[in-house]
Amino acid sequence: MDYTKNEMMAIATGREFKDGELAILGVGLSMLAGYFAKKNHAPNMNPFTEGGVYGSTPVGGLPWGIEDNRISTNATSFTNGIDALCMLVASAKVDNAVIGCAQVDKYGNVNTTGIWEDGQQPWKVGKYTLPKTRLNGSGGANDIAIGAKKYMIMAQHEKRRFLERVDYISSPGYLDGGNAREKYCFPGGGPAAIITNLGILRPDPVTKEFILDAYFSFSSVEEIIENTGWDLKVSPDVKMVPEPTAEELANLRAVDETGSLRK
Amino acid sequence: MDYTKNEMMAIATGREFKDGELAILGVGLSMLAGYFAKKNHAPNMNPFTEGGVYGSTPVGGLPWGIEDNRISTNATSFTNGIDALCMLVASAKVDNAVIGCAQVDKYGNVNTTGIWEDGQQPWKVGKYTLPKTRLNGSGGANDIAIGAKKYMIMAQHEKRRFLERVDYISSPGYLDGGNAREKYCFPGGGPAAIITNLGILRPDPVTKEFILDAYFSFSSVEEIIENTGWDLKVSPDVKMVPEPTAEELANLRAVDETGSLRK
Amino acid sequence: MGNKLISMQEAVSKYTWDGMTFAHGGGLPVGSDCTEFFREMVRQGVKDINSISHCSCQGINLLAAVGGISRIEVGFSGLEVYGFANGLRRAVESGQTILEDYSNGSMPLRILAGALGIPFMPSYISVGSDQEWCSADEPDVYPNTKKIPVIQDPFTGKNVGALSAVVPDLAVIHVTMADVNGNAIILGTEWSRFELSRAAKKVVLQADYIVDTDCMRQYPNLVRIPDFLVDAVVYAPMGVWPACSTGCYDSDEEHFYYMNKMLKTEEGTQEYLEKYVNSYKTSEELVDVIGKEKVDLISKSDTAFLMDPYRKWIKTDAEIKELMGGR
Amino acid sequence: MGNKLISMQEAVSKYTWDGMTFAHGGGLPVGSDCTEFFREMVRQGVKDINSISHCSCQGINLLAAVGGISRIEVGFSGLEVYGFANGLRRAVESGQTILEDYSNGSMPLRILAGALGIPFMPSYISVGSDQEWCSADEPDVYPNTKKIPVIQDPFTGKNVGALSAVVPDLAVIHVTMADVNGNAIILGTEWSRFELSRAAKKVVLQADYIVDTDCMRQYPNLVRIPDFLVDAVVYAPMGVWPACSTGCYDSDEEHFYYMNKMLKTEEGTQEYLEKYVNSYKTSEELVDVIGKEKVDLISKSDTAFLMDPYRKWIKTDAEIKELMGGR
Repeated sequence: MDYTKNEMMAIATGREFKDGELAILGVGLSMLAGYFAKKNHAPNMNPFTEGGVYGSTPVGGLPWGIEDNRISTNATSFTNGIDALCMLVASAKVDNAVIGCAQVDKYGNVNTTGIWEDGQQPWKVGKYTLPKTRLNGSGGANDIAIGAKKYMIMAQHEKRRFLERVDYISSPGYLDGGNAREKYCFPGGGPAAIITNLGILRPDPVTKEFILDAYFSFSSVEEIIENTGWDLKVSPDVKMVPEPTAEELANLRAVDETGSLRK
Repeated sequence: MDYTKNEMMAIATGREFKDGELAILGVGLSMLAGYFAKKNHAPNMNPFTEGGVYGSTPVGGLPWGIEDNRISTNATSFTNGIDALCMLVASAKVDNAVIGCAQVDKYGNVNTTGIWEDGQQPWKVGKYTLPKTRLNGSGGANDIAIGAKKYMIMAQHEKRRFLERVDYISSPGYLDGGNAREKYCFPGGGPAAIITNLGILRPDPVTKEFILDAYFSFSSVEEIIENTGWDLKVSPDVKMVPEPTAEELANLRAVDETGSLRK
Repeated sequence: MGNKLISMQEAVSKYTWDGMTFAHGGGLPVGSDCTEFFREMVRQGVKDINSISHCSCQGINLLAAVGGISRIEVGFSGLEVYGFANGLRRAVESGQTILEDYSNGSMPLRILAGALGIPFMPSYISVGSDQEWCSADEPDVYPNTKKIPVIQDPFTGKNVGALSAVVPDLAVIHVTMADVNGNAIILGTEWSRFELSRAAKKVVLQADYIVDTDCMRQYPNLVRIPDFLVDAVVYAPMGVWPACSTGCYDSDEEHFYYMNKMLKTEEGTQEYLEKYVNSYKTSEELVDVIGKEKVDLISKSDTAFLMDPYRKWIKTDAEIKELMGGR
Repeated sequence: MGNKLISMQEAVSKYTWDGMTFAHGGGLPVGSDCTEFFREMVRQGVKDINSISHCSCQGINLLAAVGGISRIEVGFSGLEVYGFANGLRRAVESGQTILEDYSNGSMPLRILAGALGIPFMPSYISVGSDQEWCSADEPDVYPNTKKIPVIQDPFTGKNVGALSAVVPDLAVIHVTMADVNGNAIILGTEWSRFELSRAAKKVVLQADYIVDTDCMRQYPNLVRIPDFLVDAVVYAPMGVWPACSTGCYDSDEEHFYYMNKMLKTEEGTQEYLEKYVNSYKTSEELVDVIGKEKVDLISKSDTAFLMDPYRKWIKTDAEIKELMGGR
C-alpha cells in the first residue's frame, strides 16, 4: 500500500478517537486526524474548536484557521472562547484532543513558545532570557494539557525535538513525572500518547516517563531510539502499528482534500 | 393639584434619575419611577432589568415580573443575569438604581429577608434563628447595594419599618456607618437617599447616618420623626419637596396605565 | 447526537431521584422556568430535593407546598408582583425546608464557577451582610465565616468574598426551541441557562417547540446550548404556564394569583393538586385543564413576532409523535 | 443612544493614544479581528501600545512590524496555518516588544475578571508551567511567583492559580452588524468579544454592515453588545481583510502569505506600507487596493447564507453617508 509517513501518523492518531467522544481539534494535522476518525469509525464523535464552533465539518478543504469560514459554514452553534476552552476543556469535560509541539520531553511536557541557545534556557540560568527563536506560544494547548481527560501529542520525530527537558514548558505534561501534576490540581488526565511520524510513545503508569509502545511498518525500534534525545525505554510489549487499511486511506484522503499529507 | 402620596414618592424618586444614566430597575414602584423619569426628563436614560433586558419600554402596562413579556416585547438586546447583575451592577458600571425594603435602618441597611420576634434576631442571639415571617430574600438588591454607583431606597414610612438596626441585613447600606463599607471593598457608592411616602432622607457625608432632608407638601418634619423608629436628625437645610407639576403627573400616569398608584 | 426526544414522564423517572441536587431557573418567577417538569415531579412524588436557582418560581412553590424540598439555595424566594410564594414560605417557616440565602447575582456566579470547573468565584456580592453571616446549614454559628469565606486578593491584599461553586446533579432548562439532538434556542433573557447547561452533570431540556436542525444551521449564534451537552429533550407546549414564555405566551395573571392562594394551606394545596396537577397526563389534556380560551388569550402575546423567523422549521405534533416512535 | 457613527480616522484619533492599553481579539488570527483599525493606527503613527488579546492577528503583526507595540499579553502569537507572525516575531526577538505569555483560555478569563469587576479569576490554566514561572515584566526572577500567584481554595485548602484581571483602556471589536446606536450582532464565534465589551473603559465597534435598529428588535437574543456599552461605531466594509468575516467574506490566502512575508524585514514592511496601508483613505479605495476581482472572489463565501435573514435591514453606502452628515 502506498502512503506517506505523515498519513500513517494522522491515521494512528485518528484511531485513538472513539465514537461518542467530545473532542477539541486544532488546525492542521489535529483536525485532519479528528475528522478522519469521525468519517472513518467515530460518526458520533463531537469535534469542536477553541472559539466554540460546534457541530460542523470542514467544507472545501481543511481550514486555514480554526474559525475560518471553511469550518463555520455548517456549524449548529457558535459560542465563545471561555465556553470552549474554560467551561469544556479546562474543566475536564472534553474526552480527547490533539496538540502539536516544537519540542517534547520524556514526561510529555510540550514547548511551543521559543527555542533557546543551549545553556540559556530560563530553567537553567534562573532568568527569563529572550529566546533565540520566538514561536507561537501555547494557544489553547495549555488549556488542553491541564484540562482534557486525555490528549495526544503529535510531533515530527527528531532528536532536537525529543529532549530530556524542553527549553520552556508551554503546556504541562507530567512535569517531573510521577504525581507531579497533583500539586497543581489539574483536572485533566495528562497526555496519553506521543504520536510521531515514526511510532507511538506512551507513559509508564507510575513514573509517567514516555516509553516506546509501537513502531510503524516503515520504522524500527532502533530508528526511533536514534531519533529520540533522551534515553528512550522500550516497552516489553513493543509492537508494530497495523498499516492503514484501504478504507482508512480513502477516508483520510477524502478529508485531506488538498493532499497536504501526501507532499 | 390632586395626587396620591405614592405618586409623590414615585415622582420624587424619578427626579433623582438624570439623563444619560445607566439604571437598573425592579418590578413595581422602581420601574414606575424609572420609566416616568425616562418619559419626563431623561429621554437618554438607559434602564434595564436584572436578567439583561435592554432597550425596552413596557407595553400594555407595568410588567408583573421584570422579564415578563410586557417588558420583553420591544427589547433591543437580551443577555443574561451575570451580564446584568455582575458585569454591569456589581462592578460599578450602573449609575443609579432603586431598591425596596421591608425594613431599613439609620445607616441604610435593608431587610427583605424576614421578620423576627423581637429579641430573636440572629445578631442579637448569635444564632441563625428562623424568622417569624419569611420574606423574599434580596433578589438583585444585594448586587445593587454593593455595586451601583448610587441607589435609592423606597419605603413606606412606618415606625416598624424604620429601625435603629434591621433584623437581618439583606442588602448592605453603610453597615455601622462611617467607612464601614471599605472593609468589604464594595465597588459601589452606597445608598444616596431613602425616599418614602412622607419625605426624603439622605446620609450625613461623614457618619453616613440618614437624616431628614425634605418633606412633602402633605407631610411635616414632626410627622416624619414620629414615624421613624430611630432618633431621626433633621438637616439644617430641611425643605419641602416641590409638588408634582401637571406635566410630571401626566407623564407618571401615562406610565402607570393601570393606575396602581392612585389606589 | 441522535434523537433525544422523550416524554415528560420518562424524563422525570429517568433523571430525578430523592435527595438529588436539582437546578432550574430559566428566568425570574414570572419568566421561563420549567413548571411542567415540576408538576411531573409532584405527580411522581419526588422528594428531599436540594434546589439550586437564582430565583424561586411557581414550580418550586408547588413542590415545596407538598413537602418535596428539603433544602433550597436561592437569591429570591418570592413571586414578584404576585407576592410571597406561599407554599415555599409555609415550608420554610415550619422548618421543613432549609433555605440558604444568596442574591440573584451571587447564585449565577456560583453556577458559573461550577461551569468553569473552579472551586470558587471571587466576588463582593453577598459579603458584609447577613447573607455572609447567616448559614442555614450551620444555624448555631453567627457570624458564620465558612459559607462565604473572605480571602485576600493576592495582588493587593484586599478582602474579597469566595462564593462556592455549584455542580448540580441535574439542570432542567426551559428553552423556546430545541431540535431532537438537543441544540437549543432561547428567546428572552437567558438568565443563567447558559451557565447551568455547562455546570450540571446532566441536562434535560423542556421546549415550547421542536424544530428542524436546519433552523440551528441558519442561526448558529442563537444556539447557546449545543446538543452534546444535553441528555434529553422534552416537548412541553404550555410547559411554563402559568408563567410566561417569551415569544410564545404571556403569564396567566388570574391563575398565578389563584395558585399561590391555594398553596397557602395544606387543604388548598390538595385541592389544587386534584384540579391542576393530577387531572391530566398529556400536553393536549393540559390545554383542556387550562382552558382553550385562556390558552388562546395568553398566546396572543405582543412578543409573538419574535418567533416568526423560526416558524417554518417547527415540527407538528404529529411529526413529534412519529419522532418519539408513537410514544 | 444617539447616532455614534464616525469615520475610522476620527475613531483612531479620538480613542487611541501613545502608551495606552489596547484590547482587540474578535477571533483567532484568521478570524474576525479589527484589521482596518490597526491599519489606521499605523497611518496615524500610534505607538507604545500595550496590546491585550487572546490571539495575535495580522493587525498586531503589522503594528509590531512598524515598532508600534511595546508590550503584548497574549495566548497565541502566530497566524495558524499561515505560520509565525514575522513582524511580531522580529519585534519580540529584538527585545523591542515585551511579550507576556498566557494561553487562549487564560487571557479570556482575565478579561472576564475585568468585566466582572473582580481582582482575579481562580484557574488551573497557565499554572505549573513556564507561563506561570516566566514573567517578561520581571525577567530577572525565575521561577516567578507574582505573575500568576498560587493561592489556596478556602473550602479545601488546595492550590489554584490567580489570574489577574485586565481592564483595557479601549477595546476595538469587529462585529458583523451594528446599528448607529451601537447595538451589535456577531456572526461566527464570539471569542471574547462579549467579555471585552464589558471589561474595557471605552468600546469602539468596527462593523461590516450598518443595519436598522428594527433588525435588533427582531433578533434581540443576537444582540450581545447593547448600545450603551459602545462609544463609537465605524462602518468598515472589508475591514477584517485579509482575514475572514463569517457571513461576509473568506480569508485572502494569497495576501495573507504575502503580507507576512513582507513583514519579515524592515524593507519589506516599508514596501507593504506603501502598497497596502498608505495607499488609500476610504473603504471604497480599499476595495481598489485589494482588487475588485479578489473582493468578489472572497465574498462568494459558503457562509454568505448566514447573512440572509438580515439583508433587508442593511443600510446602503449612500444612507450611511447621510447618517454621517456627509463626512
